[in-house]
Amino acid sequence: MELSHLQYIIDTLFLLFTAVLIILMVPGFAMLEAGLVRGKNVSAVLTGNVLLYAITSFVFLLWGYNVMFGGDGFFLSGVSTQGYSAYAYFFFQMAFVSKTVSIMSGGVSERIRIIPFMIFAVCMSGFLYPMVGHAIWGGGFLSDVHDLAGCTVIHSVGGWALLAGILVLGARRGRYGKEGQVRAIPASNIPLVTLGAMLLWIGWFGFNGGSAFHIATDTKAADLVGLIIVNTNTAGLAGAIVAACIVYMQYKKLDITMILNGALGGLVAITAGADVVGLWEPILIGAIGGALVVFAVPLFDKLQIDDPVGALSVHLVNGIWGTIAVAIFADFSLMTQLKGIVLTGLFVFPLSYLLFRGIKKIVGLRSDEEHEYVGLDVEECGLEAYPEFVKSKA
Amino acid sequence: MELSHLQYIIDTLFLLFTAVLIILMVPGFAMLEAGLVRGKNVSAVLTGNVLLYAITSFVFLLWGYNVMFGGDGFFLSGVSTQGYSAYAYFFFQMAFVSKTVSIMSGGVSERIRIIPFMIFAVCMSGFLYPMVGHAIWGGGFLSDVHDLAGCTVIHSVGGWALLAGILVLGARRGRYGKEGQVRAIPASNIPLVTLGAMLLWIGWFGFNGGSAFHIATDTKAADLVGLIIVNTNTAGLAGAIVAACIVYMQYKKLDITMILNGALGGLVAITAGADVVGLWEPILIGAIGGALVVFAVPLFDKLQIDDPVGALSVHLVNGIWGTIAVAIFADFSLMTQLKGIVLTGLFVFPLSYLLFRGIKKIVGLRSDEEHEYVGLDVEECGLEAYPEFVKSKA
Amino acid sequence: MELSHLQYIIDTLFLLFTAVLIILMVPGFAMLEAGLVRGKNVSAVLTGNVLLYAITSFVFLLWGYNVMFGGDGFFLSGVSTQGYSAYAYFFFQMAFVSKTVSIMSGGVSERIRIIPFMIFAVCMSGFLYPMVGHAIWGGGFLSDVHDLAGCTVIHSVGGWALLAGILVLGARRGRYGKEGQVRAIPASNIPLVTLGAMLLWIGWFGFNGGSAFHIATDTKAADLVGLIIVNTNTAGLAGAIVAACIVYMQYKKLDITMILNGALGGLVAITAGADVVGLWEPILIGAIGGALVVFAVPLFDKLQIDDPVGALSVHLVNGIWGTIAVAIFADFSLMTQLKGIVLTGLFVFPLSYLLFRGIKKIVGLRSDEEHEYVGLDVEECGLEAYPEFVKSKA
Amino acid sequence: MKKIEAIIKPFKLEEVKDALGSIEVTGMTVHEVKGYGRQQGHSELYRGAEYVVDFLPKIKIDIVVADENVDKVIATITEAAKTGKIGDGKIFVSEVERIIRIRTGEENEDAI
Amino acid sequence: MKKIEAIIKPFKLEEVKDALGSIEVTGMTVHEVKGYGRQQGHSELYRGAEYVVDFLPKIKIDIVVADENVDKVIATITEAAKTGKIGDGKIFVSEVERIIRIRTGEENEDAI
Amino acid sequence: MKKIEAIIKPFKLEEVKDALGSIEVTGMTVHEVKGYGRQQGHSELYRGAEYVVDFLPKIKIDIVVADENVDKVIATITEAAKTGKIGDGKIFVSEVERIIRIRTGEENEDAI
Ligand SMILES: Nc1ncnc2c1ncn2[C@@H]1O[C@H](COP(=O)(O)OP(=O)(O)O)[C@@H](O)[C@H]1O
Ligand SMILES: Nc1ncnc2c1ncn2[C@@H]1O[C@H](COP(=O)(O)OP(=O)(O)O)[C@@H](O)[C@H]1O
Ligand SMILES: Nc1ncnc2c1ncn2[C@@H]1O[C@H](COP(=O)(O)OP(=O)(O)O)[C@@H](O)[C@H]1O
Repeated sequence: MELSHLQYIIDTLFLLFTAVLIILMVPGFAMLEAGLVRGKNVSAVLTGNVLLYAITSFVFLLWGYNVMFGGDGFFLSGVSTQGYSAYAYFFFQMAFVSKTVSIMSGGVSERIRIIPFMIFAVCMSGFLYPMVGHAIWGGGFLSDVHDLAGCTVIHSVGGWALLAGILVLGARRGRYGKEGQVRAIPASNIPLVTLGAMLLWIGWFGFNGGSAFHIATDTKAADLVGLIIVNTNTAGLAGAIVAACIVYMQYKKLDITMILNGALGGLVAITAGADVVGLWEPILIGAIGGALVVFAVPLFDKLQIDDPVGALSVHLVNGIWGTIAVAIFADFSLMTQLKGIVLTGLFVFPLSYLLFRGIKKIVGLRSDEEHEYVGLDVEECGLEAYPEFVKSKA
Repeated sequence: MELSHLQYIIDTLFLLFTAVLIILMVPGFAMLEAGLVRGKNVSAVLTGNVLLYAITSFVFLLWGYNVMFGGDGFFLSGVSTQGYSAYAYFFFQMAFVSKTVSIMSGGVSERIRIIPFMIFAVCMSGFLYPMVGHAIWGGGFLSDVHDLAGCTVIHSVGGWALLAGILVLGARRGRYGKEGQVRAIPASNIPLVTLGAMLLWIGWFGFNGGSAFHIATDTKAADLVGLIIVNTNTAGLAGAIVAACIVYMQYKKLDITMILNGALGGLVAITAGADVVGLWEPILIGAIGGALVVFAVPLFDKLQIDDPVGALSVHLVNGIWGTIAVAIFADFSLMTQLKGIVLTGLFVFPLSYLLFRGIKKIVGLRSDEEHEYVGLDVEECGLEAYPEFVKSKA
Repeated sequence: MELSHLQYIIDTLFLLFTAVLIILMVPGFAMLEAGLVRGKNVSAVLTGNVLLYAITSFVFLLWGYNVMFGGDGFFLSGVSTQGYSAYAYFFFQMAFVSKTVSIMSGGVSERIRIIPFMIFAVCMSGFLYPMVGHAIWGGGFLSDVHDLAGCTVIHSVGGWALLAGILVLGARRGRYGKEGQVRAIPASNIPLVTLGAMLLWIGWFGFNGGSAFHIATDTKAADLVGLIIVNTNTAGLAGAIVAACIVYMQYKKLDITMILNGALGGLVAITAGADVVGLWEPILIGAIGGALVVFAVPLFDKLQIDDPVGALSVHLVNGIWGTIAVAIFADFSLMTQLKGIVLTGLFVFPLSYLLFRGIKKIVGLRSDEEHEYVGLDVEECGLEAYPEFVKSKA
Repeated sequence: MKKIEAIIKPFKLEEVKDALGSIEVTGMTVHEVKGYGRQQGHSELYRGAEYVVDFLPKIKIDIVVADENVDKVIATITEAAKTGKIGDGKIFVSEVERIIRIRTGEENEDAI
Repeated sequence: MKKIEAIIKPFKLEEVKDALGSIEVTGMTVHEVKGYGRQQGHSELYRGAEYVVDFLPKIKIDIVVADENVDKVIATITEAAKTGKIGDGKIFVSEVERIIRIRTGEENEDAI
Repeated sequence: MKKIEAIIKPFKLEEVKDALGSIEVTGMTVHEVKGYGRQQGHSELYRGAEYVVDFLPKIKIDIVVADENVDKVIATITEAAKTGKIGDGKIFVSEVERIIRIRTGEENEDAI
């Protein structure tokens, strides 16, 4: 037994711990989205969330992980790791992959059918995501982009794909009036929204903290992990507070869904650079992140891009902002960061668009009018989420 | 300070971490079951879950732990441990005990009265469970059965006792028609079901991972823990996916309650052997586990064995399957595994049956007809779970 | 690399792990309180919980931490730590601060407006709490009071401030009849109450366990952490069981809200001394804690002190009891403990009272009659928590 | 044509519906209501405080029928809904002047 | 016999019930309904988009009484339910031809 | 004065309300009900067991109007609520003897 073995052990424990936190984001996304959609579409959204975790993780285990880290086989065989258990590292990476699709599932909800969406999820976790991941994290040609935990690799990728999906799908029926008026469709269950957002917040400690990969190299490594986690939290705080202030000034109401979206926006924004800034920068980064969300949500509505949960504002807008923020607040090249942002968009958006078009053509993508009225739960899942207490709604 | 002290410390931290994950299964079971029963029985189910955690853990602290690990006193006094804190080890073991009864509480729900069930819980945690635990894990005469984290010791034990309970209790009124038709009783709250299942899934990482007991012995120990956690997750994924496929082929609907039950079935199935198989075997073990659930649920209904949450299919059927799977996929004796399965069943089922009969005779077991109509919440707890929004239902 | 560096690393990981558990208490309090209030006030309570976490943590980051630990600057600059990452230590301490206000938010709910309450939260987290914290934990003049994790520093402080708040606010309209009859206002969502209480329970392992600060000093430190966590759990168990027994003897019903309050009462009661008692004392400490809750709840009602969630009974009463219990069950001076209790009360209660009066005078504190009828959700947040299924209620 | 409004105990709905199905009743509309009558509400204790449930859940069924069927329908409901215990409910009969089936525009007896 | 249907503001239910209890009203049936009238709904902003609440929650009470009690009941309800603000609600009176108590089979005035 | 009770499909409520708004209807009361009629319920499979949904969600609208407006209101509702598919619903018309506006005490036609 040597000291280095203990380091190996501690880093393994650290990766397992942070990976478990990340997996808490699976119920996190599920609850957030289930709370934000109407009661008649809740089971469908939940089924999508559970299945996409299962399917994307499975694809990643089979071959995605190898694609991402330059292996050439199946399972973990082609990838080598050092300084911690290869299983723990895989588990940590696998915990990331479903996030990319979870991000999308709220935005396409209340009209997408589950199975076509799962086909997209296979493509995303088997190819799109691992290829971007390879370019930036796996030693590919964008390795000089600084993206700690996936502002671009995860949030923008999910965001671009979501944008493509929404464009192909169209808005929910009744969402926009003939003269372009926006009709609000209220969230059905605010406690679930809150629970989901808080689970995401807590999962983010693992998301960003674990992306340091090592806590046991030396005391500096431990300090760095501490700093990352504090900074992650700070950006979330700032996002929530700023969103609350703006929303209150605009509407004189503390719309909790916006406040939580603001917090998540702050959390996305700090994801690229939590390790390379000091203690006060995350305040600004997160505050701008929160503000961007509050302004982007009605903007997307003006463009009639119907995103029931605000995922574009949270993940795409802030995925971009957070990647840029690294260059503003730390010593990184703006050009490099922009290159990462733009190339990722140019790669993911058109391919996702084509994929969604193809799926639409071949198996269909959207539920028909009547099922959308009645709710997707009955059609897709054969059951209602709250059979005893949701009132008759059309 | 020596290296071995650090190993002691890390293993203690590891046990505490995994034990906390396991205790997340307490709200996990509570939410799962609260979501699957009708709105009028939700508080009763929740009260049962909270009390059984309190009571079984307490009994285990007082004397059950000693029974299980061959001590002869109360509290932790008679049991010796090495290589980690005795408190952490006790805490980890204590986290297990309530699971055995939690497994049951959904299956007997909507008709069992809380106090009689708690009497059974005392017997289970004070005698039945620690005695089986002693035989297999505590150095008893079944020590050669390989059962990593309790496929037999926990899931089968809970499952056999549940079967006995259901046979003594009978079905919920109205569940089976005069000509034997099965009448579905839909779940009242699907988000709770999903949340509960996901918390269980996450808790399982601690359940199985922690059952390695040591992460710090050497780097191989760390690898083993990583492998166990990855395999646990893989079996859950496979269970969910296979259940989804079968359920869709049979009914053209993605019934999320079956998909989640399938995932849990996969997780149970891998519980015995996650440490002794490679990366691909859990796919098969979990897939079969998920399939077994989908087929077993209607089968139990055909036998008019009324299990509102599918606990028999998840825990008993897969407790057995998982214990056998060790012999199929790893180098263990099928005879030994079968011996463990059969003797456990022969011990637990008749004793549980007699216990339930005895409790029924002496204090009564089942709520009367009117209370079952009105719901157990009002009778047992004096309150409704959702007084403002559940509609009048009988 | 030296052994002491590994100790530093392990203790950092330990603090981060326990801090994350504590932050699970944020959704814990949010769900508990959202479940206990009426459906029409759920969003307001949730918004308060989210914002108070954001605001108090932010204030603590800016200057509160320095006030508490005798620094003289902003951020973490004035405080020095040894043996673990300063960031991790800050993060752990920050996780505590919002609890003090979370404790209050249920008690003042269903009538307090959010923004005035947030003003109080700033004062609490920026001054009141860090000043008491300084006196007892930060090397101040009450350093000889033994208060492991904040029976007095957190629970009593929050409790006293809550009492002041309730006195200034008054009871909810319709709560007490003209002849002083108490009218029960049932909880709207029992699964949320249960989930919240269980998350608090689990968070408590981090709360108390992490307050040992070191797990890696030597094997004794690891044992101590294990002991603290076991004792914490034991007191919760005992509180739940005793509350269940009393409530059943009094009313023949197992009121789950009381049982959970009893568990929380036991957990508060052990918070001061979990590290200085053996394994059986927590049974008594927790049992008395649970009993106190069951008796205190109707007592406060008799005094027309309207506390919708029982926070005074859980946190104030047991904050006091737990601090005294240290002197009874371990070798500490009763006088010193009492001095801590009394001086804290004398400091916090009048100041909070004046603060609430001042806020009331300047910006108003309570929603007007009509909004209280309609529910605070619409007025404060512009949305309903369950728009599709809460029935018309006044 | 008459409108028959029957207030019954909720758990009797299934039986009443089946009984009506076996005579010529082809349509009905069901309301979830709360009733107050001789059957007193009950009082519960919640956290040590009393809490009176005045209004009990009931089901109201509206059935519009041709005059000649009124007696049969009333007899059928009475039989199926009776438990003999207080709170069994009431039936009210009143005149309906006109009936229109929205789908076809048919009126009166044809529209029932 | 008459059926009195009163649509009132939800928070007045308790008062109306108590007031009716103090005269000879022994039974009533309560519906949770949504009303649309002179009292305009309100519009809320949710995530920056407008959202109109047209229908306001109301309570409808059905009371069947003997003819001679109609005036008293109407007066009692009117008094108890009035706030003087728009949206206080309306009372409709119509004829009931027959009443049956399910439990006993009693009819008409005896069954009220 | 007449009471018009229209049972319609839930997703038609908005359209019916708008159509009624464009004629002189100033008030209505909406109930959420469950209907049983020619439109058969559907059966679902839940966990492998069948589960019949007999009663379908419907909306019942009560509108009290002066006699001369009855035909117009009926025509308006019929038009707006029709989909031509089974289950479109029914309209029942009955006599109302008296109307009182609670706020002002006005009676009958003035109170509509
Ligand atoms: N006068 C009434 N007007 C309207 N509804 C009534 C009236 N009397 C009774 N009801 C309804 O009938 C239900 C049963 O009446 P109740 O007096 O409790 O029992 P019973 O009819 O068996 O004596 C009540 O809950 C209420 O909904
Ligand atoms: N013509 C009508 N038919 C049926 N219900 C009506 C009618 N007019 C009003 N109502 C009911 O009465 C309630 C109160 O009416 P409203 O016009 O808002 O106030 P007010 O009666 O004080 O002028 C409405 O919400 C609606 O439920
Ligand atoms: N005789 C009746 N009495 C009361 N309500 C009825 C009656 N017949 C039909 N209804 C109501 O009208 C709704 C539509 O009736 P249905 O027979 O399904 O369609 P349609 O009127 O198009 O033939 C039913 O769901 C029910 O609510």
